[in-house]
Amino acid sequence: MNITICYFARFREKLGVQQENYTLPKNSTCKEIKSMLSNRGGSWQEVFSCTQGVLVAVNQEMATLDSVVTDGDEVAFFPPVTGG
Amino acid sequence: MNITICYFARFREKLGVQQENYTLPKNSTCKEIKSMLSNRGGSWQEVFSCTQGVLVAVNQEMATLDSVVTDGDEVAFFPPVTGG
Amino acid sequence: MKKNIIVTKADFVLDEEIKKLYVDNAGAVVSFVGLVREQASHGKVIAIELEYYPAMTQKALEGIVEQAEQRWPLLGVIVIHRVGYLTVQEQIVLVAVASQHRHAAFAAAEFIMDYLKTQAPFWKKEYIAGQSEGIWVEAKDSDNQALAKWLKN
Amino acid sequence: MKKNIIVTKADFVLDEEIKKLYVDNAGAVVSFVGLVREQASHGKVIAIELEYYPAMTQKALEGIVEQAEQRWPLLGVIVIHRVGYLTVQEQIVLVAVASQHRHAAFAAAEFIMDYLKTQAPFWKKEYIAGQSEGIWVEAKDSDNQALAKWLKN
Repeated sequence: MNITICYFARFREKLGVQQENYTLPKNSTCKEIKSMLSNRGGSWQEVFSCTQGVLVAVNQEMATLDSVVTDGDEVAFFPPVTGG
Repeated sequence: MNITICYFARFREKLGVQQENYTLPKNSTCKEIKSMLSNRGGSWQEVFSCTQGVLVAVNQEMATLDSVVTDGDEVAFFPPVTGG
Repeated sequence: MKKNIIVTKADFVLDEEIKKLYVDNAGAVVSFVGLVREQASHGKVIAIELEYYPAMTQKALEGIVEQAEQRWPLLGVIVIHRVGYLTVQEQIVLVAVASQHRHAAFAAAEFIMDYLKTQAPFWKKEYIAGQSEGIWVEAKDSDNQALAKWLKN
Repeated sequence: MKKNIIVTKADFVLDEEIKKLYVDNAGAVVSFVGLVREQASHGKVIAIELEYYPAMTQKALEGIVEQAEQRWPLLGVIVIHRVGYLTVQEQIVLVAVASQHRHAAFAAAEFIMDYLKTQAPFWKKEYIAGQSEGIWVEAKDSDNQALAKWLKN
């Protein structure tokens, strides 16, 4: 299946990517996506091998690493928010 | 000794007096003044015979009925405040 | 600390007041505006009249603000309380507090309002539609309860 | 309920926004303004840049306001959060809440700010005097603690 992945703030800058299309097996969890991204090595590993401080949203709603992703979803990874 | 007594809001309206000069024995307490005012009868008794809802200030500072008054003081009686 | 405590008949412009608190290190400005409400338990309010004790009211407000300063690290406080005759939806009171961080600003603004409501000598009379005489507003138990929460801490 | 939730580059004028909340029964209007502070742990801030997640941020703010509406009897809420490049002392965010009585207005405004700080997708980068690169601001534990107090009730 195909999803869109977005990166924000420090992650976007470090990875040099804002958004990408991504193909992955059905019923993947956000945790599995995170792990696949980490396996790209380099700055990807730096960002995604962390066990803390990686937030995820699925279709513009806050999600958890256990959330299951379906075809066409928009998954976003970002650091803890600091607005206000 | 001589003091000034001020009345505010509902008390002022009911008593028809805003301020008066008052002569009384030395070392009187606010409680004693209240009792003397109540003894005037009529609306004075209505206002000052109440055991609750009569606040007192001495020289523009919140006081209690036990506060002792000295010559030249300004004593004010008023109902609970309702500003804001 | 910037401090501005005023009892006045005149209205205030929120922006003008608040901007006095935009000092270098202020990160949070909390303001409270109290308005004349239309609805009262005994009818529709047309206007209110606020009486005060000139010699004491200013002192009382200053004392309340000093207590707030002792409790929280504040950068500025503005208190403007109007008196006299005010119609529905008019502004009655402004309490604005600046601090580095929001918690202190929220807490101090609420503290000042809770103390003002129970300790500052103001009395409100309501003029109700269809009634020729004004009615003195009764003090509310909820205001004393609001005060009590600060005495515990 | 009057509701106005906006993410924008444009500045706001407090009076104009607040007056939208002066509805008949509003007795209390509490507003919070967040400002760009000069002082940071690592130097003097010149400006900040705010990034956001357009598709999600608006939804997140609306969700936060709905939660506040469920908790307190509110008459109106305004949330304006700016994005982009902002210099020292500029206004970043406005949260304004109207209610009949002050407690609900104070509580809801603080609730919305505490949730916004930890749940709404905004990220702040600080530009420090003498440094060419901006620095991403780290999330604060105190913000998570502020959130936790609402989860208990």
